[in-house]
Amino acid sequence: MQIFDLASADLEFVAEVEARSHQNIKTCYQCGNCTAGCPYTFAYDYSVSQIMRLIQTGQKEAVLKSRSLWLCGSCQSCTTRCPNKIDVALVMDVCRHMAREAGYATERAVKVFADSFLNSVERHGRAYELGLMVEYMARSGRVLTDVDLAPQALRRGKLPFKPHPIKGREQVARIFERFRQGGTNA
Amino acid sequence: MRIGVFICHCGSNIAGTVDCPSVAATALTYPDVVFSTDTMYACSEPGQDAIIQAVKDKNLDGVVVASCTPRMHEPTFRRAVERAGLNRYMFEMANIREHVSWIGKIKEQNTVKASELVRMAVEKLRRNRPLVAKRFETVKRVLVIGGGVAGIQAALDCADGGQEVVMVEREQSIGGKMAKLDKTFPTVDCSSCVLGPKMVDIAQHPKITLYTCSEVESVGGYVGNFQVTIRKKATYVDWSKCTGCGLCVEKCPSRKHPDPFNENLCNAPSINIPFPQAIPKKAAINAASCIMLQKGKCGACAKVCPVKCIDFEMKDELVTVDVGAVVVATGYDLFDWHKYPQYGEGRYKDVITSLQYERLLSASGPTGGHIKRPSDGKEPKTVVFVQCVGSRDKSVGRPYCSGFCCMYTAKQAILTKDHVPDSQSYVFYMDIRSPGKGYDEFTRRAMEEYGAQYVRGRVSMIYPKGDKLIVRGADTLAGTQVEVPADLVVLAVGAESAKGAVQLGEKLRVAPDQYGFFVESHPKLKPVETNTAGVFLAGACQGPKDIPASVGQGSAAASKVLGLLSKKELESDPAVSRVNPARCVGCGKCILTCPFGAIKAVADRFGNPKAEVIDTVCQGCGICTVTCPQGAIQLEHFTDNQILAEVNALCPPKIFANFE
Amino acid sequence: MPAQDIRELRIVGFLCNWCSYGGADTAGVGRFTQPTDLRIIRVPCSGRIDPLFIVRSLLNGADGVLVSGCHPRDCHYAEGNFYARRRLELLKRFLPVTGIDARRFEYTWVSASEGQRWQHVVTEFTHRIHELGPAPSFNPMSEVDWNALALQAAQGQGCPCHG
Amino acid sequence: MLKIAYYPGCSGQGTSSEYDRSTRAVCRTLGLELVDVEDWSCCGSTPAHTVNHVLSAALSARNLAQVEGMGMDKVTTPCPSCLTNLRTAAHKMEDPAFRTKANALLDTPCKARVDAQSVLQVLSENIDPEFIQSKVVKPLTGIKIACYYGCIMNRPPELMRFDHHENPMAMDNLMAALGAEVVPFPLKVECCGASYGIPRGDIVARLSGKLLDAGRMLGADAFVTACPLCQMNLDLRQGQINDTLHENFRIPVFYYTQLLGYALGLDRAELGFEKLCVDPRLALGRIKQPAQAR
Ligand SMILES: Cc1cc2nc3c(=O)[nH]c(=O)nc-3n(C[C@H](O)[C@H](O)[C@H](O)COP(=O)(O)OP(=O)(O)OC[C@H]3O[C@@H](n4cnc5c(N)ncnc54)[C@H](O)[C@@H]3O)c2cc1C
Ligand SMILES: Cc1cc2nc3c(=O)[nH]c(=O)nc-3n(C[C@H](O)[C@H](O)[C@H](O)COP(=O)(O)OP(=O)(O)OC[C@H]3O[C@@H](n4cnc5c(N)ncnc54)[C@H](O)[C@@H]3O)c2cc1C
Ligand code: SF4
Ligand code: SF4
Ligand code: SF4
Ligand code: SF4
Ligand code: SF4
Ligand code: SF4
Ligand code: SF4
Ligand code: SF4
Repeated sequence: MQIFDLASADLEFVAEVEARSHQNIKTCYQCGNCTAGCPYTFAYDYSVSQIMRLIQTGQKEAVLKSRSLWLCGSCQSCTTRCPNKIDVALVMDVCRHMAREAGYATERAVKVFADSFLNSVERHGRAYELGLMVEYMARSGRVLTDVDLAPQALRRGKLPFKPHPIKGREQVARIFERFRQGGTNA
Repeated sequence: MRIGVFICHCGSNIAGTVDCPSVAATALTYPDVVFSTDTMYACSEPGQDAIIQAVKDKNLDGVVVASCTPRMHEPTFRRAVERAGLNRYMFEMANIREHVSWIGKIKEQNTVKASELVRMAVEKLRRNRPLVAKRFETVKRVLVIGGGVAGIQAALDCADGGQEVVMVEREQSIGGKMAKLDKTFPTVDCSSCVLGPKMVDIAQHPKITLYTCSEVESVGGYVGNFQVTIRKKATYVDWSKCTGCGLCVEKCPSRKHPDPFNENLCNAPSINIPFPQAIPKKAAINAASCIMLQKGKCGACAKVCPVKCIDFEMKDELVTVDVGAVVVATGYDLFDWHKYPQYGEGRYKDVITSLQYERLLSASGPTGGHIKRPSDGKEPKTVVFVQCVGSRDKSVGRPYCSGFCCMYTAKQAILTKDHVPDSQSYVFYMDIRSPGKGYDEFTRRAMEEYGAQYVRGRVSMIYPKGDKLIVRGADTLAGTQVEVPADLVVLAVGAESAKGAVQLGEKLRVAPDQYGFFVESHPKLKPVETNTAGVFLAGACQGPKDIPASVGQGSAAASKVLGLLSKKELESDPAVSRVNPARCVGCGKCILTCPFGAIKAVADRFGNPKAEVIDTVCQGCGICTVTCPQGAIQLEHFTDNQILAEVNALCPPKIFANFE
Repeated sequence: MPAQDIRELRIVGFLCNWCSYGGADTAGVGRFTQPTDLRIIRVPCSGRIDPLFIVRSLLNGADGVLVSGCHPRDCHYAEGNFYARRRLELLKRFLPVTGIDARRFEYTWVSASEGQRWQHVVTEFTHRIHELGPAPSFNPMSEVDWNALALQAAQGQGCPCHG
Repeated sequence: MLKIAYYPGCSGQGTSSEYDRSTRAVCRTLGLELVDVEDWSCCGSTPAHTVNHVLSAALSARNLAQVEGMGMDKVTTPCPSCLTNLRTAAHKMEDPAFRTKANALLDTPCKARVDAQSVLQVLSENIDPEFIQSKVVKPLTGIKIACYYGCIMNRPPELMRFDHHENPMAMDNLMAALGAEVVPFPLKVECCGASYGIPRGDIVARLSGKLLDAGRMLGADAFVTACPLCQMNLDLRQGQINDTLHENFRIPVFYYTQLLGYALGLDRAELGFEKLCVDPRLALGRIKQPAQAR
């Protein structure tokens, strides 16, 4: 088991999470309600209330490395039921942003899927499902993903072969471009 | 005026950093000071004697003592000057110990400061006038509002102490929540066995008058002399004749309204006696469901009643009593757990409250003491308890701990095992709060001897699956999510202030806190007093409390009442506000501002409106004095002139400074 | 403590009897050393403090005025400190209009047990006043207007302190 | 006729084309004119807000700006995921500082005055249920259904402001009004596994499997959903779920608009039942013919 040195708490990290999420992490009293309701707990390495606790104690490394951040489905169960009205899902989101920025991706497939999706949007202005599948398979190396479903989906016309390009494609591409230049974080 | 000044050394406490003789010498230069000296221990017997002697020898009519804080010895010295034959308000104190010698290191500065404080005291004293406390007789009777265990204890102690007691209870019977409980922690003795005899005592005590189905309509007057109007609600049964035989209850054909005594677990007839040990044991009709009162036909009860006491024409009645003191013991109510939609909002019949569970456990309850779950009457094998439902939860506006639910949950887990030996209980908790004699041992027993499985974490949702309820919670100690398929879920609902508490508080001028619990005078040192003289608190109306604490407070309130009424007469503090009718224009601003309702509107002999302070009600805060645009209402002993004199003593007005 | 090494200034304190005066006592009992510039006037309740007293003190040449009462909700008289807070807050905004530097006036809440807090409050405020220096003296000719203003403040005309 | 801007969402052109088509048909029949947002682009969906909130808001805001450009102040979408993004963007952009940041990424700045609502909300708040009932030609009598809302259509309540966050009833009421028997499905807002079908199919199998199991226990003939992702996870992936969990679920999963269209007697071609992966014919067969229903 990992042992934490509480004295080495990274208080800047705590402050950054609080600033970016506009949530007061100190109000979490570790009741576990978020964990109790989180449908993804079974897949997590740290349960969501443990993530909250690790943030409280300034354990930056442990938080940003956690696979849970990548598996959160943003289902809002935690946020809706937290007795202290903490927007827990938002905190998870913010930690995932920070993990991304710090170069962590402990659930690589999830990250690759998100990247492929956004690439697709950047390229076409809209998500082009078949294209994004292909990119995902190529980048993740999981070439057999959902091949079992392809025939069904194709037969039913659910996966058009061509993207639906839009006129404002460049406008959308510029959103991404400016985003990358600006280094916006929020 | 002839003023004497005494500068205390307090051994070296003061003299160590203040030049006392020099302060005394300077004081002689102040106006009206005819005598000044320093003294070793002013409060000691020789010290006091010296003051008395000086008053007599020098013919003083005012005394200033510069010593410790007036919060300590002001009463001592007031008594001393009184013994010397002066009015006790012809005395002022300068605090040169706590505010000077103990906080300043430089003797010169301290000495100057001490001199100035003495000067302030002298200037104030020059404007003092003798004040005489009013004496008034008290009514030797006490009103107890609320007949739960706290009110019962207060009433019995007062009555045993020789005072008349009037008890007003909103429900049909006294007993409060405790009457609904099965057994009580930490001893697990039968609730009605311990409470029952006390309830009977209330009914039989010659000094106690009991009004149930009644509420306080209005309260006037002040400590020692309250006038209280009580509304006796129509019961449609003449209680002077009803013998409580119960024949009517058996015959009543209307049985559709939920039974509040059994927490709506079953229905009750429209004419009912809530439970076998009810006090008074009289029948009453629930007008809303009575067929006769709603539709004009039936009258089955009237036909069977052997003493003919049913009266469908009965109306509410108002009764007025004079009392000298009031004990408020209106208890608490339960949090409405429907505010948690994730627990089913009442869609799942087998999710019940802790108090409903007490009724299921109780031999006098709807199931005769057998635990049967509401949906299908089956005996539950897996019972899940959820603590802190509506407590310690900001999102539902209840951030406080209800104090007793941890303990009663442990009790209920124990009783569950007693009733159903092959059952398994689970308790979801956040923290266990068991600070009391034998309390923590009790909760440990629930776990160690009775095998209750305690799980640290809140419950996020409850949902049905087949005939089970899935309780999904967290086990934060294991760090993960847990699920329990339960047969019955018991919610440890928190306590909130009794319905109507805020309105009652307005009538009594007792402030509720933001959650509706009444505020005590001081959280540590005056726990049963309120800021309204003569009104006392007992039990859970002041904040969530278990039975031992409620009983303790009931007795404490009674001792305060007995202390108050044991005096033949009360003396009012004369440092109250006074209206100068010549300046008062009757604008009424002071009346609106006074937090104690101590000012009333009167008419002078020309019929002009004027304000008048009720000496006995005024607490001497002086809020009105600042409010009055005419300067017409002045707080005695702290008048504008007196305070401005102190200001001027510290900062002499410029105009005079220029011409002096 | 530099405030003690230099010439004392004139600071007037108005303290309620139940909380803050007790807090000052507690500070004394704890021997929490403080600057000695402050002179305390005891009143029953912060609700008894008329803005007039403060204006008059400043007008008479006080370099600073410090008011302290019970914490909100802790008032011995139920709600006196709410009145006080309203009046004093308005006075604070009103002072600059009259030409008085509002920094010379402060109000705060200290309970009877908060001796340490009282020490802190006094020390901070005294330092502040020393930084501001002695109050400028007023032209006696304009004294009349000042008095009128003080009276207005006290009587609630032109100043909403009195409601 | 009520006129409202319509944002179909990317999946409406692919995996959930039957949802898009049936939505348009139903709205037309009920007197709701949907005007497509001109040249709409992707809202960024979940991937965008998991990367960065400004980026996510900007992708949505481009579409809000398009709506503004059309001179309209309300947009509706069938997809809860798009809805969350549009609403979140509009909400966040009420903060001027955030708005400046997001607008800095856009060609055309967005004023963020557009309100986004789900088609379900628009239908249930603007169309009189009695009017719908009067239009019913084929009541759904005989079929037993479980309504599944998904996790984000009503949560968090402060943002979504529609129906109830633990026990939403809009679809239940609608389906009951059409004559269907609606089972009290307790997991209406539990997450189905969202967009993890591709990277983590095991998660979807477990979460969606739980839903299917609960529906089966209640004896539901079919599920009704209002979300392309939910529908896809429950329907398209039902086979994968069966394989992973060693189960044999065969529960068809409709879009509520399909059943609504069916009851309104719309042309089968517009409802796209043939696009469902789990064969719906058995379930549809339970619906009694109007004569039988009497
Ligand atoms: C499920 C449960 C189990 C518990 N078990 C235990 C236990 O085992 N041991 C223990 O020590 N404590 C237990 N408690 C706590 C116990 O109930 C309280 O400590 C106790 O009842 C407080 O007594 P009380 O007289 O202050 O208030 P109450 O019992 O609430 O009595 C107040 C009375 O005032 C009346 N009233 C209210 N308003 C008015 C009004 N305006 N005018 C006139 N009358 C009014 C009410 O009708 C009521 O009769 C339990 C509580 C619950 C909920
Ligand atoms: C570190 C600490 C901090 C605390 N902080 C708080 C707090 O912040 N707030 C709070 O509410 N409570 C606090 N408490 C608890 C508080 O101290 C007690 O509640 C309180 O002192 C109890 O008062 P008492 O009069 O019953 O007993 P005690 O204070 O113990 O007084 C008993 C007196 O009886 C005398 N005595 C004993 N035996 C005999 C004998 N045989 N003959 C004659 N005299 C005898 C003793 O000398 C003593 O003077 C604290 C306790 C501790 C240990
Ligand atoms: S529900 Fe809220 S308070 Fe409870 S552990 Fe989670 S974040 Fe903390
Ligand atoms: S939002 Fe994420 S962390 Fe919160 S309950 Fe849903 S999946 Fe779990
Ligand atoms: S009067 Fe006060 S200061 Fe003087 S000796 Fe007594 S305790 Fe000390
Ligand atoms: S029958 Fe008459 S006497 Fe007997 S309980 Fe009923 S009302 Fe009372
Ligand atoms: S007593 Fe226990 S169950 Fe009740 S509110 Fe306090 S901690 Fe929660
Ligand atoms: S013994 Fe003291 S520290 Fe321990 S739980 Fe009890 S009150 Fe808290
Ligand atoms: S001094 Fe206080 S209590 Fe007395 S009359 Fe004035 S406002 Fe009321
Ligand atoms: S505020 Fe002054 S003038 Fe007005 S009624 Fe009261 S005492 Fe009279």
